Amino acid sequence: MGNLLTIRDLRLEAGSKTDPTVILEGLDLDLDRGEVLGLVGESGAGKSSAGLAAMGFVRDGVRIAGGRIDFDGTDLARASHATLRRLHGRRIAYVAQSAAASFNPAHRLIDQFAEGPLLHGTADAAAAHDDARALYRQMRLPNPDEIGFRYPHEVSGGQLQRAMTAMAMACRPDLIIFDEPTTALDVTTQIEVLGAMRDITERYGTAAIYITHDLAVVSQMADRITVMRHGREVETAATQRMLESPEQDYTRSLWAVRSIRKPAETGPAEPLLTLDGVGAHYRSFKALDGIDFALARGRTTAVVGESGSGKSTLAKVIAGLMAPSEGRVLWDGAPLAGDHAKRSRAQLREIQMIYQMADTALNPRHTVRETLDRPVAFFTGLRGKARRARVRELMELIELDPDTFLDRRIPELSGGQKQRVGIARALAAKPRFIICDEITSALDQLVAEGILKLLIRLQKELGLTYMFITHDLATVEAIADEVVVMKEGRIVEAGPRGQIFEAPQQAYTRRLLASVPQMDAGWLDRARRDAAEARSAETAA
Amino acid sequence: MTLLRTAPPTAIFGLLVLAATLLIGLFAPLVAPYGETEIVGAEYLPWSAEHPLGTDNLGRDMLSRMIFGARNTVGLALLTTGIAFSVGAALGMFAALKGGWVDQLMSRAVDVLMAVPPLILALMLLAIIGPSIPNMVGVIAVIYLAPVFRLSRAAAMNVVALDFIGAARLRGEGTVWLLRREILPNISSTLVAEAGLRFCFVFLFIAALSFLGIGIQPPTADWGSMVKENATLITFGDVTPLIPAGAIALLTVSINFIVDWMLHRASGLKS
Amino acid sequence: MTRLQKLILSRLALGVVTLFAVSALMFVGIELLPGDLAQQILGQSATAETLAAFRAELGLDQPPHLRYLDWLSGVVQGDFGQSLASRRDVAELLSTRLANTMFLAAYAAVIAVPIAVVLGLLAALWRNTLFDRSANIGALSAISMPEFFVAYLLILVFSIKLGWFPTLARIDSVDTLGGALHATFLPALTLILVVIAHMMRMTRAAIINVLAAPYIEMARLKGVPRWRVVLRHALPNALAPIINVIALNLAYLIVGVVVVEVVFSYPGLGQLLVDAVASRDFPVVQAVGLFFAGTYILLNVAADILSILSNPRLRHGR
Amino acid sequence: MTQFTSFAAPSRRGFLAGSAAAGLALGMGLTPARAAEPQKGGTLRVGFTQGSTSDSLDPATYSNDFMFATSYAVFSTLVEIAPDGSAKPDLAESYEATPDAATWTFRLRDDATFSDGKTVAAKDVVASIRHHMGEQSKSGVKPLLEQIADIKADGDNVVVFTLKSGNADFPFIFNDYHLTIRQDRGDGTIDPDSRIGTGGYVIEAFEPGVRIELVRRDDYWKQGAAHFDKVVILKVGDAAARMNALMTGEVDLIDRPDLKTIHMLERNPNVRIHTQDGTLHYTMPMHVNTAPFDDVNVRMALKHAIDREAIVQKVLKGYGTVGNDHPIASSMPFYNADLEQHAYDPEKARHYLGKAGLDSLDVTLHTADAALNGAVDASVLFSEAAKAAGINVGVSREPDDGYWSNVWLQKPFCTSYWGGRPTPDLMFSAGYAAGADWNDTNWQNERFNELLVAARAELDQGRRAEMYGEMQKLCQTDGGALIPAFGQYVSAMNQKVQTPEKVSEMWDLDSQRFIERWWLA
Repeated sequence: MGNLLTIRDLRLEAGSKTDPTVILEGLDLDLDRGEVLGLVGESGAGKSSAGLAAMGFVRDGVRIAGGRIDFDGTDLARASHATLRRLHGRRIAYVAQSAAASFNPAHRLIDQFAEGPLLHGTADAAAAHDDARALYRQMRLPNPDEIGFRYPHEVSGGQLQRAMTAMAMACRPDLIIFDEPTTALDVTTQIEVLGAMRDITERYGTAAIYITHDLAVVSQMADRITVMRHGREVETAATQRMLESPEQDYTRSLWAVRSIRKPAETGPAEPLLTLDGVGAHYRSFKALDGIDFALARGRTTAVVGESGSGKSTLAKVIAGLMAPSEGRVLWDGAPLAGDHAKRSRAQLREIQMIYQMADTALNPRHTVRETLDRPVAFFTGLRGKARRARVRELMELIELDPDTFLDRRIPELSGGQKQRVGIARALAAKPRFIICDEITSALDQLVAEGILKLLIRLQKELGLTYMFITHDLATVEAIADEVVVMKEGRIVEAGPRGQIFEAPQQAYTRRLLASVPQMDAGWLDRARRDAAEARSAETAA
Repeated sequence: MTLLRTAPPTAIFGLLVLAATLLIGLFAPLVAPYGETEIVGAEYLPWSAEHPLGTDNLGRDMLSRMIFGARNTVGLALLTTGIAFSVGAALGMFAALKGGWVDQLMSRAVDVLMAVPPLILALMLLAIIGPSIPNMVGVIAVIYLAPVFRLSRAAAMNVVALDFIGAARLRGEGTVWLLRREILPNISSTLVAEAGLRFCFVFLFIAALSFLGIGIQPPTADWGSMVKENATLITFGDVTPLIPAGAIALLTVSINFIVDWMLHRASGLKS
Repeated sequence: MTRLQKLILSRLALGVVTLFAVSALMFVGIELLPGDLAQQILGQSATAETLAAFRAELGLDQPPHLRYLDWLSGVVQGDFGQSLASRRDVAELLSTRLANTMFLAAYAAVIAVPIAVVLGLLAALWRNTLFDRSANIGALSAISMPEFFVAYLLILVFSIKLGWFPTLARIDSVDTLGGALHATFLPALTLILVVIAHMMRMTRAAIINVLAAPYIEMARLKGVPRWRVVLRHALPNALAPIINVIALNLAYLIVGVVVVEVVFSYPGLGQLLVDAVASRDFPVVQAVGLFFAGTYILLNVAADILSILSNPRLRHGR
Repeated sequence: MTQFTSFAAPSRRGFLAGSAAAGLALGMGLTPARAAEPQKGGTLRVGFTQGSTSDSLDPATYSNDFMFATSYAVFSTLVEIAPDGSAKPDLAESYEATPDAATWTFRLRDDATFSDGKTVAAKDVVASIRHHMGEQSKSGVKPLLEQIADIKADGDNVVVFTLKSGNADFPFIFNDYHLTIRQDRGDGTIDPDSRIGTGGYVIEAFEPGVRIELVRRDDYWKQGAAHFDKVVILKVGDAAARMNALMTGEVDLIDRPDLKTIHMLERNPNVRIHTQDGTLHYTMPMHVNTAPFDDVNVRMALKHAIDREAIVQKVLKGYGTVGNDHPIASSMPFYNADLEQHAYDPEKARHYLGKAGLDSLDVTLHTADAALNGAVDASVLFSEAAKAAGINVGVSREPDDGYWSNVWLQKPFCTSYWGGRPTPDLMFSAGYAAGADWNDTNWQNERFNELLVAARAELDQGRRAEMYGEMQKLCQTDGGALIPAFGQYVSAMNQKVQTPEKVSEMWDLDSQRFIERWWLA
């Protein structure tokens, strides 16, 4: 029985009244003043819906079908729009996942900050503006006095996320809902944002519901954790207990994700693809600068870096979607044309690509069969029976049942299934080399793990060479043989996995490693300290 | 069928009207009590058993004219929009796909086309090539080509940016495949929506041309021209011209009901 | 802002190029038209001899490209030449018609635009309600009747039955603004009915489109009332498409009103152009055609600029 | 001579007597008898179908009713056509011819003045006529004036015309709206754009294709004419708009009401429909020198394969009379009433076809509504009717624009029309004489052409009547023109507008002289 919020047997439904799709079922939540509750689960677990429901808010088409949401004496499940409007922003505030999308592009930050206080009459314009500056300062935003007068697009993602937290604090609410607030951020930025959020909630004794899929993160923020799955509660416990001795298997499986390791292959291997002083420009901006390295045959090379480090540009250049402005790309020792249109059919076939966003990488208007049939026909020239057989074979390779899936349309597939189809499409060409561009970053951890295992298996069976573009060091640790660390279009450090992770030479590499969330409660404080030092070290160097 | 069950009443209404119109038009000779141009009695006979809608200015049976009108009107509109959209969309997608100077050239050409007032353009072109029905279809198609080009180009632009186009390109797919199989299916809903309105504008446009004396030539019956032929009556409080006008309105509204519904479904699929 | 200025300049330059293209196009068109001014004016009473004489007097015996270049050189010096038929300066010939056309367009626009936008907003606010539906149906029915027919209906009601407004929009016969507004009320009303639907539907669509954005949900979770969400959070971000459709309709009000002019025998540019085309009076056709094209282009440029100004991201781009 | 001048320049009394007789005898003047005595004053507002922004005051370029009416109101002609169809001096006080009718002497009135006060002098007349003659003239009447060998001014108010050959009807020419008298600039030419005229009205405002406003001249020299104080002519192109304007009282008089709905207009108590038989007629010229039309039997077959009644009823909505394949209207002098009327008779048509040695016939009729509103419908009706006679008339619709240049006179079989000509001679010599510019049938009948020349110079009315009668028969039986119908001129006005008992029927609205001749009650 929480003294601020008590949710009992909450049921959310969508779709028709007759056979509704259940979104939440029998959910109980308790929250005391000043307490932080972590909601953990994979996408579709219903954690966001639960978070919004805690505000008495449901999205269009969703309805509260049962249960009570008791916030400080009012039952939000039955409250009138007017009542809710009075509470929203005033006593319950919301911090959304993508600050970039959740700030109104048409108004200045500070005006959006002031809107709440003015509407709820907690402050006049002048007071609101002063308060905004104060909160910006507490959120450790750069030059807090003027940043408010910028438009959202003029402010970086990490800063926006902090500005939004400040906005949520504007009326000093009793409860804030954090909905995956750092998912979209780079690890190094994430640390700062997480820190600022924790400080400010502590400072004002604000209670919070922190929604995320990242256990390491939640373990830093929450006093208690509730794990959810399929709209139901799996288990709830204090953070420490939850980390050390989870009771449910599902919870353990979540924990286990971080445990796969591909035995690193070391020792000499002749290069399949060599980059020789490659540089690339977007107009005047130099995206790549003097990139030299070789991709070893049959190995997996991971290219790591934060957004803007040029790793995706590198992928484009190798794929031939972007011609290098200097340097050469050698394929099997022979130079490779910059423009894919100038490459031979064989080269196009041998170099394949898997994309980050499976739903934009596959034509939503095609069925799985159409998606695979075309490249098979195109590259192998198989027809009739043989072609159909090959398509089924591909489906088996990616562990999807042909009979169930071949005739589904792409939108009818789950994220993981889409990504598998993406892999199958690449395999259809019988390639030797596959570029994997952030292929797991849009997926839940369990699913991601499945994909990684699949890729490892395929590599063994088909002797493929991978280049992994990613910002997620956990993934790198899982599958890379070689690691290339990139920053601002240059290679910071490159070497075997072991060397990079155990004995990083460069300060940036160290900071990057330190930023990866760890599952012990003290990590965040350590990481912030280290990060501070590392940054000063970098500036020194 | 499952589709229909999910359809809102407005859309169902629209579909019914459209289907009815198409059927009537298709089987006009069987349905119509009299011939299209057949003179069956005195001018402007009142509504009666043998002439449910009376007769028109030349003593032709109004009902029969309406029925044949459905055929000509809808037929023409279909043909015209068909041409305008197939050509316009193809060009628009092509421009979006190629980009660069090809795109520039085509877009500027379209700008020029759009900068000339449609009615004037039609007047001049028809005066040049003569106001036969095929010519009129051609001219209106050309005029509508421009907006369709713009629309499909804009829509295709968003699609071209997506990875699956990149993937198809990396595969070395030809232009035709990219246009037909990769892009077109993704912008079709947008095009359909536009087509709905254009389709109706065609017979309004034809009506306007008839008004300026270069539309469909008598004795061919088409709703737009029938409004024109009998328009003068309305100033004497005679409702005859309201019949074709009402038919046009009904069809327009119906088609837009369908279009709105389709759009709604399309947007639903995306989210 | 220099980026914006650059853009404006480039767009205007492009516009000028387009204008040239249009003028060339129209010239070729007039050349292709069967018959020429001489034939059109002499009609049945033409004989080979009189035609030759007439053409010589009009300079129609010159080769086309020379005539075009001649005309063009005049235009760049701001001289639109004389009407072949009436020997009056095209500029002077246009001036009154231009004023009339602009007056009618402005009259209709001033009433239609606000109504359309407000209706659109309300329809979006009360989405899928009875109001929304009926507004939609009303709008559709309005655009699905031929212009001239709408006009006749209005005449029947307001002139013949009620006798409130004249059927001939004789703007030349009145001297007060009030008189002018009264004389041209019916044509204006016709145009209003014709353009309102399109703008309204677009406004509604644009707003509803924006209402799906996360920042709208954010606003609602801040406790912002619905009407304020629509006005303050949705509208500013939906301006671009709305402005564009308004521009399109304004262009129509200036450029596309021939039929209405004929029905109310209103002396506007549309009739002038139709007459000029009929009589092959190419300096007039060119001048009016260019004005129309120019209007269209300018309105589009203006719309783009306004949409940019309405969007901070574009307003001061990085 | 005396006898001749009495015809050419009848005394006023004679004319009045004659006209009354004619009125009763012919039973024209379908309009109820009206207040005999015209009243002065009032403003007449007219809604006209025609009128274009390309109109100008240059008399050489007049091409539509708007300018015809304007021309007669602002300027005046040497001669006008009286309601009874005879010629009557206007600016001329009198005129007389030498017995061979080859030299004509016109004496000008000395009281006639221009609107700037100057009196009309012979040199003005010479300059005005010359404007339509000679190499560089673009005038529509140029062909008519080619018979003139020489014009010269004899003193201040006598003009002498010397003709290439005799022409008894010469004075009629000067009724033509082109031939209005302007001021000599001093160099023997006129300023075509000048607004200074001799007519009863001066131009107050003129916006081509929109409106013209005329005010009465107080110093108008002509008596018993120009009754309105002010006249406003508006171009109202749309038939419905014209009728609405009349019903709402925004105009007093409109031309060409929409025949489809005229029966409804008629129900309106304060609207009066005015009809007058005219000289306007549909024609379907066949080139008699082109197969199959070179066979007179084919021509006769076609002439019997057309249902004239149907055309009058369906196309002219009854506002017309059947034609008899010759261009002379019943209202014109020397109309031959004894000719047997050609009627729709498939059997006869077949019979003629047989004589031509054919059992069926395929011809193409080129048409467009430019050739007269309804020409296309008429053609369709024709082809329907002709089927019964085993004749297949293919209707080919041509673009309106440039019809007169590209189809008429070019295609062997097309639709056309002829507007009014005051005399048989003018009519025949314009469209039927060998070598005439507008001989749209290429018909060259020796007998006909002899008669034409002879009758022109013949001064005995009896003999002329015989000659013209025979010529009409020749046209009907041998000519290449199929003339199915004569149209009536229809106009509508409110009850205030008063018309004389008898109006001139050559063109619409009292031959477009209504501004000077009509009045308001």
